[in-house]
Amino acid sequence: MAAQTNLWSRFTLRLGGCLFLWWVLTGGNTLTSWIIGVPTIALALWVMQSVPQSENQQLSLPGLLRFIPYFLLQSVRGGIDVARRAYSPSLPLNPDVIDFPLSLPPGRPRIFFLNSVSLLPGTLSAELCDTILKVHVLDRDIDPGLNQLQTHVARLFKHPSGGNR
Amino acid sequence: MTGLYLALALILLLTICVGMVRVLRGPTATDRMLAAQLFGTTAVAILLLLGQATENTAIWDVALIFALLTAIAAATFVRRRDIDKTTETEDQNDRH
Amino acid sequence: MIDLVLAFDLILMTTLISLAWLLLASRDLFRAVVLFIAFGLLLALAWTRLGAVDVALAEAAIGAGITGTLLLVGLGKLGSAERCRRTPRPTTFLQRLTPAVLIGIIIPSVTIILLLELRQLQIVSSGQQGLVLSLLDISGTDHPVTAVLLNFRAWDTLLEKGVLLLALVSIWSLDQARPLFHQEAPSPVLKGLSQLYLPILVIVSGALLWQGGYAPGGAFQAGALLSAGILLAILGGRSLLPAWYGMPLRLLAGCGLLIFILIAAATLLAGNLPLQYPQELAGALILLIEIVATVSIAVILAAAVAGGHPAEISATEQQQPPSSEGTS
Amino acid sequence: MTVTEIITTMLLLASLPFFLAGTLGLLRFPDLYCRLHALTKADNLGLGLVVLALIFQADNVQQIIRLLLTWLLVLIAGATVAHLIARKARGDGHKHWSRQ
Repeated sequence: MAAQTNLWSRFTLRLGGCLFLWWVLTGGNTLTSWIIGVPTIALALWVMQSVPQSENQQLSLPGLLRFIPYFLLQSVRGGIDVARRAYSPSLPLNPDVIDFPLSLPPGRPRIFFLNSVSLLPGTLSAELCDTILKVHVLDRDIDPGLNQLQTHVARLFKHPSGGNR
Repeated sequence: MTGLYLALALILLLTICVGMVRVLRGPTATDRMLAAQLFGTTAVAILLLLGQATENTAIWDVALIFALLTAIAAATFVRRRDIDKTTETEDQNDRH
Repeated sequence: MIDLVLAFDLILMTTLISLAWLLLASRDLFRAVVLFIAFGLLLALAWTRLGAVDVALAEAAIGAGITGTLLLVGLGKLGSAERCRRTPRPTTFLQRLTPAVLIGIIIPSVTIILLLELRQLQIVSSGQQGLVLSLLDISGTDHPVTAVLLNFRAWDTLLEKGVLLLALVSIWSLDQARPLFHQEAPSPVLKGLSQLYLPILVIVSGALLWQGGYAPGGAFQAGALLSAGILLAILGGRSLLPAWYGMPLRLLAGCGLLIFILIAAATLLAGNLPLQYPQELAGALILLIEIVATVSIAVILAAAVAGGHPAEISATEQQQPPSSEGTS
Repeated sequence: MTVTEIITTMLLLASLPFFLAGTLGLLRFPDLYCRLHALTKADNLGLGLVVLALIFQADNVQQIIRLLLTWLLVLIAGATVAHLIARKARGDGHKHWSRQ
């Protein structure tokens, strides 16, 4: 029963997303635009349908609201940091590759984490070996703050490791 | 305002030209590929600015397409069958 | 402000021509491919500067989505040819100087002279623009480019579909298709990207198709984008169903031309010239052709990247365990 | 000049150093991994500022969402490609550059 409602809520969410995107792109104000719109959205839903749904990780809204400002601030810091290094005549780089143990489950949370790591100051997710993420850092003397990011992502995906902080 | 959009677009175009040095120099294939990736981001910015300057937001669609597709070439690059390894073995047979 | 536009165009033109020279003269084929990807990027910019957003959309979709993959996969097949670059020929100082002189001095100066000359020219006629705009009301569409492509000169577009199909038939007759990429599963990150972008690509492509009725867009742009979507799906680790390789694939590839011919025959039977639509049906017919053509173009372009006859893929995949690399 | 025009101007001017830094990093940084940092961070921030600047000039909500969507897609594609290239480089045995 619960799985059934879950399936429906996911379908509604996806349909809503598709309709929203169609409206953004076409204006959606003319009735005739749905002649192409309906088959297009059907195709998009079919494409999403064939994605294996073993993972069931929904986003939490409060988690998202806390993540966005954190992410924006960090990416500004990341941009300024790398720009400062590029401009500085002495090229202040002290790169290294560090190991970071992941506590996030595989699937969407992990992908989300890997991509976020590359956008934060001084870090680049270089390779994933099982549950160890090899991170290339620009400066080995600076704490990259990956634990904080992992907590944020865990909270975003309602994973227990981020809940009690 | 239009002048500012165009001026910025012009400077961004120049950064692409300068960045071309990395494609030419390499040294490895991966370096060249990554430079092409950088051009994608810059081109999106140029297209957004041109669209705003000419008040023709159809140009933004071109930017959107670039945003959707820039990853494809790089993904092909990392996933293609490794030519260097296959040619290494072929090479011993048909060396002329 | 005019000067800014002029400077932008000048730099764009100079870079395009220099890039064209560099990539043609490049002895390293991989370098040439990357230069060609950059060339496509700048070409799309050039089309927008020329006011041809329709062409820019097509160039962006083809250049960024398909050409790169097509050339990189093709490069893999040219294995031994690519080895040539590793035996460098001794070059004299003069030989090394020539490209530098060409790119640094001759190309820019010729471009500047040409551009200055062009600015002196008066535009005498705007071509058929007035005629097209005056007939737009009866064309069944609100976008002049679409009106020309699918009504006034629909014959050209019919033949273009024929050319595309012919190209695919030639590719199929040359070789058998081999698996494009490594058999091993792609990185989860790439898989995630593919899953996220695929539905968006589908919807953007549909929106472009719809936009063709009143703004830049249309079947070719939508089809090219959709075929890039197919490539992204394959890159993300999905395999196409072997059941589709036979008749369904042929039908999908041929349906664009087929619908055109059927409509031409129908109009002929109705007593009109071929492809001379009845005015009240023009809009519906154009929409029908565009929808079918989009699917057909997407399938043809994606199949072209595979570089060979598809029926063979299923055969080789069945014969060999997926882990073996031994098709070549 | 209206307030929104001043904001747009400032944001556009602010984006410029990041685009320049991206190219500079591409040319100056000693190895592939460091260049990837420049690619993902500096240029994406530059594009983000351009998008933000244009949002202040947008006519309607759809335009704002289209701009944000474009930026988000570039952001995700950039991060993904950076990871893929770094992974491939490590697979090929590229050693990362270090001071020692």
